[in-house]
Amino acid sequence: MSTSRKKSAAVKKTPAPRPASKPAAPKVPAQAVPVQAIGLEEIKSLIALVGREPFQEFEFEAGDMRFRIRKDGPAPVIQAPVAAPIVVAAPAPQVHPMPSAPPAAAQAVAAPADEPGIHYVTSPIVGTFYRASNPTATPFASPGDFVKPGQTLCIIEAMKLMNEIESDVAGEVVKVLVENGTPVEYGERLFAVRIG
Amino acid sequence: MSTSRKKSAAVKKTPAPRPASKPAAPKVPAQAVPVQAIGLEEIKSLIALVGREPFQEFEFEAGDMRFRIRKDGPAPVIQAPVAAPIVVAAPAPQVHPMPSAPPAAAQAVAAPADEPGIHYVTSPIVGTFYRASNPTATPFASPGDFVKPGQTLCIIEAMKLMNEIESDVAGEVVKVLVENGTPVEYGERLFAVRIG
Amino acid sequence: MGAIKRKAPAAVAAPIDTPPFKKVLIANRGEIALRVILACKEMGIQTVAVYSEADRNALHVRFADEEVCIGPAPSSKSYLNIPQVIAAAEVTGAEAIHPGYGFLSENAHFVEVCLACGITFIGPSAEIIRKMGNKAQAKATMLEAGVPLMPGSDGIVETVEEALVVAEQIGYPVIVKASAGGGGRGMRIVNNAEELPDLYNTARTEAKGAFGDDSVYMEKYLLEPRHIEVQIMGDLFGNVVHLGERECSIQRRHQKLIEESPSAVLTPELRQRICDTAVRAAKAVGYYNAGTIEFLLDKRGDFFFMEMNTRVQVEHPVTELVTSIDIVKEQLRVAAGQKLSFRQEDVVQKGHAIECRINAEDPFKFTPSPGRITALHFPGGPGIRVDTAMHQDAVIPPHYDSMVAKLIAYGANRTEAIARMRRALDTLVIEGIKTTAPLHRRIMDHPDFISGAFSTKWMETFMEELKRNPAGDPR
Amino acid sequence: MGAIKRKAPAAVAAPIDTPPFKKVLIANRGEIALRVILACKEMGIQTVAVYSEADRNALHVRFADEEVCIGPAPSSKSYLNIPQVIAAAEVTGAEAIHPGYGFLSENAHFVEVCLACGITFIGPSAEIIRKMGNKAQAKATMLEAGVPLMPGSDGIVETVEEALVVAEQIGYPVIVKASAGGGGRGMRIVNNAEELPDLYNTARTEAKGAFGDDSVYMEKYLLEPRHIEVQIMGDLFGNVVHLGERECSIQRRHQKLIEESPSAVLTPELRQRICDTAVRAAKAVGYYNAGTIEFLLDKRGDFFFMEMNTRVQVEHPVTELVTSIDIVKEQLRVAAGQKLSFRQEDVVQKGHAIECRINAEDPFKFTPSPGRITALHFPGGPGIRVDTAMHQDAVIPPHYDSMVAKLIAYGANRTEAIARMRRALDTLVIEGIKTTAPLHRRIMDHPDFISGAFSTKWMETFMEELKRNPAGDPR
Repeated sequence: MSTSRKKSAAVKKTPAPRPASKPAAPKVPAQAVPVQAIGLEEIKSLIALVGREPFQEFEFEAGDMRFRIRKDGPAPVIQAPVAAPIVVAAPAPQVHPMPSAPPAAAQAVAAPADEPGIHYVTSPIVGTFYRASNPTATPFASPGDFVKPGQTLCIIEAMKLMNEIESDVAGEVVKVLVENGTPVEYGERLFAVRIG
Repeated sequence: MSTSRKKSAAVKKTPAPRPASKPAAPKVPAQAVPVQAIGLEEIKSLIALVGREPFQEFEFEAGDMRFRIRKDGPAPVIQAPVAAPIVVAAPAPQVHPMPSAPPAAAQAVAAPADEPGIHYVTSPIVGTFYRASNPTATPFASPGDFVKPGQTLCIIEAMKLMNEIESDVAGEVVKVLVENGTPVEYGERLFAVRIG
Repeated sequence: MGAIKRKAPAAVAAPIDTPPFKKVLIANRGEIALRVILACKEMGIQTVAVYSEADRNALHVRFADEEVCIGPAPSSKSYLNIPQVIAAAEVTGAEAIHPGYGFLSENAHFVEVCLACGITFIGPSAEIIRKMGNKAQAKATMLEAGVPLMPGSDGIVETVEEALVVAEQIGYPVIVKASAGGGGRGMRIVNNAEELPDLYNTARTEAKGAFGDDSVYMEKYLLEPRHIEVQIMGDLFGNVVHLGERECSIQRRHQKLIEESPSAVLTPELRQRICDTAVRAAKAVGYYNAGTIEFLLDKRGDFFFMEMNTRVQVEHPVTELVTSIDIVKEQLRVAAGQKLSFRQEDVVQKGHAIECRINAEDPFKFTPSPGRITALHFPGGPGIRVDTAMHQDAVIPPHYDSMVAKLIAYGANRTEAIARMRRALDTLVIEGIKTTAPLHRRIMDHPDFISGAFSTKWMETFMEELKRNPAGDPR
Repeated sequence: MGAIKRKAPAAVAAPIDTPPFKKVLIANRGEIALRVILACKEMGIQTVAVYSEADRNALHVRFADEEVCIGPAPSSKSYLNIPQVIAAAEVTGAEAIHPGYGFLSENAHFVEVCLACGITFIGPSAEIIRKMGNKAQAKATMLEAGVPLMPGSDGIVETVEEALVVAEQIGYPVIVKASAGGGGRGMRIVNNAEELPDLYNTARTEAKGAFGDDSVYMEKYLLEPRHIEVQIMGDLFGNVVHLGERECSIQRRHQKLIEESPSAVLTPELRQRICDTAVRAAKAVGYYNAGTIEFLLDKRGDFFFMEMNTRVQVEHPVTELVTSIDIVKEQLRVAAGQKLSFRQEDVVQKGHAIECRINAEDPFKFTPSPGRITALHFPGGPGIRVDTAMHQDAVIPPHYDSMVAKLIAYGANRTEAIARMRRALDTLVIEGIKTTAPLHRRIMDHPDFISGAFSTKWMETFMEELKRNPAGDPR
């Protein structure tokens, strides 16, 4: 069997943002924008900006002006700045209902918004999550601990093998996101680490 | 048979506008919209800009002006920014694309926009449209004729019966919309009459 | 609004057999209109859809070769408007009209108008429709043909002695009912001659007290009656065959909810007797085209004629699945004057089929739920047939009946058909409106349904059960 | 990202029969994953879907009871990643894994890992998979079992005399081919011994001129070969039965496009011989679970073993429709150690079924067309089965194969099945991507297809015909 390995799986970077199953419409609050200042040039620069950003939808409203951008469909296989489908919704609930989108996925989208400066260590494999090397040992990492890249954060057991999962950043562990002894899937967030 | 009648069917009012089955036809009302800051040139430049960006939809509203761009169809297999058709709609209702809407309906949307002051006399029944009482007679109504309510405009033959269709308004016949001797369906527009 | 569309044919028309008609108009809407269009397409027949303004975007309009708007949304002004339907056939040159079910399908006058206008009506003659549509006349005809009718007294029963004679004639158990009655008062079920005198008298006394009128009549009392109907197919040459029975006992206020074929309770002998009787009944009126004879079946195996439907039935697919016979195509063939394409001995019931009618209604309160379908997924895979005209973003208009789809499950046996219906219901997604799918799902899990132990009265007790256990917890 | 979901069961679980497993993991995606889930649901088995990040919103994920993300989009990192799949089974407590087709379904190593981890692999043993996966070993085994192999020379044929001997052994017509050859040069078809010497020499001369090497070998030349395969089902008790044949000759570059059952050209005797041979072949390797033996059939009725597929086949539905046997459910039963639920004499082919594979490709150029499905309507009504995992707004990822749906039409006979497939294709709506549906529609109209006069080489000539007449004008 080719399954013998010890921490062969490198801790992956945070996977691409989960594609929204229902186009979520991040609304830019109007009050944050100095209304009078918006003219054609400003609009153009916004459009260019939105094009570069990995948004699904962009909506803007100020006074009696309002605009909306929607990116959609099979992501431009080539040089698209973002691989994920992109949608931009209008004042109206322009939600194209995703007919058979799994409700589970829809819920998952509701994951906490990423705080700036927080990095999530995710699981590179499917298996059972353990915080320590054995039931009586001290956890590898707990909130408040400072960790370095390459430092073991936890163990994930799969096919009777214990895989040590290492941190890919330096920083302070803010939260352990999975209960000890529970199953995790690929890409699941394990630890929140404040970089620094 | 209960089918004997002579012009029993009253001429109905114009039926509700046919719902757009496919995202509305390209209507660029730009020139009709005089807006303070944004004029035709500005809109053109916006269109060009949006065309280059990987957007599916773009909507813009300011004051009583509003426009919307939608790119659709088989996604550009290559990275051509604008391989897809561009549709620009007016204050059109944001109709959800009716998935399996009959293509026929889509064509029908292309019907001329209702001009103010023009009334359409529609067919209250299914049958064959005749402009005159017999092949050699003068048509009941021709463009340029002034008609009164109750005046016979045409005959529709159904089940071997000749049904006289009367005008429901007073005004000038602007156009005859159906060829002599062709079938008409319920609600089909027969005559355009300028009220007055 | 557009003119009458003559669409380009979808592809090179190359019918394998000669089509029975060149062009057929379908005077209906919804799934049955689409069902007929599909049959026509398979036969290389051109189709004309008629539609009301409410159905402009309907699938039956999309998939027909031509389409004619015949009026506004109310049925009386469109689908029931005979001159408009006929005119639509005239202007499109349709040779025949298929009426589907409901609307004009059992309207003898419409059949006469078709005849007068030289249009073939796809169904039996006006005379047959009239005869079978009139309850008294239908019963008289059936009596003459030796078809068992529900036995009863000939009006009021005056004395105990007369009651004993009548009961002997119709067979026990009998029910004594107050002529002026209702609500169970003045009503007695009598199981044998011994207990008749006392119960007869009690009924009269009770009737007197309740209604001030002690006159009573008598009828055979059916023990847990089941609705069993037989599919009939006849041609213009006097051939009549049956396509086996359907069990339609799961109904609420005489509205069928679930139908299946074969019935879980008929013995081969009883099946033979019922089906033979149905053929005899149909032959007695010179029946042709598709029709259905409905019987009530007693627990003891006695069955009685209820009525005949002179059209294709909503539940015809269950018969199609177990016999592999396409009933609608056969309707088109015989209407064109062809002989039946099969003989009685060719009809073999194989496997088991169940149909659930999915209505746009609250599944437990049955209040209508029209609206827009925002998400839709119909089940597929082995043994599942879906008859529907729905599509995503379709709007269910409030003007017509509430059926949105028929889910039909076929299996090698009843157990497999039930299992498939369950998973079909579990993988059906209809969002935006409420449907009766959850009700069907619960029935499919019910021990009574699984064992086949139900009668036409079963839904009443089941609805009571639902009230006690609305969450659907395991029993 | 969410944790592994344990959804509430859709409804009160009340399986009618005892399920063969409590929980099964499906190591696949798309329509076949959904197909297996449906079978499990019918049997009351809990299901675990695994999925790559590209398939988060896929229907097989939605309809499974549990779901585990096992990796990023590339198959090598998800659906082909054995440790991830096994770990997913472990953490969810799945007792068995159904591999579908493709991916890990014929990976003997994977079967061994399952075994080592105490997980039942739903399919044959690693040993059988190895044996049949190795061409040389498979042929040797078949030869021993008396299964006809494609005859040919044992390497290079040195002289005319040797050529005459070889040709006599393998039977005319034979083909002489340049060892270094290609493109038809140095290739001669020989019909009898008389013309052999000249043609043999010409071939050598031509080979010399073209490739600088005049060595040639010989093979039996098949006249218009047809791809005929036999569905096999076996259990752990040594029972092996066949479920009749499938005709899969409509293929392009060895990719099947259309499959049907029964074949339009087999006589009952030939069918019997081929099916018996297939059973003998399967028994020779102690085969169990579902498998398919593929043959090439000559115009003269000679047939030759090509290969065995040791898994469920894409085209299994056509067999299910004509036999009313659910192959996937039977796979689950025999994997759990149950005996086959039917004997050979219970298997009866009834009616005719045709499958069209609808791919997300340009219908005439076959370039892939991934993308978002903006409008979708699958055909329903009588005789139509749709196996798909598509839904409106689904995005077809570019990482996997391009099949979006299997349309399967069933009819009382081949004529009806073709007519139904036509109207199914005419009422199929898939917008947003290109599909091969228009190609299938044209094939359904082609006189060759209608008459059954085609071989594995037919698509080549048809593609030429298409180039000449791209618009699909009536011939």
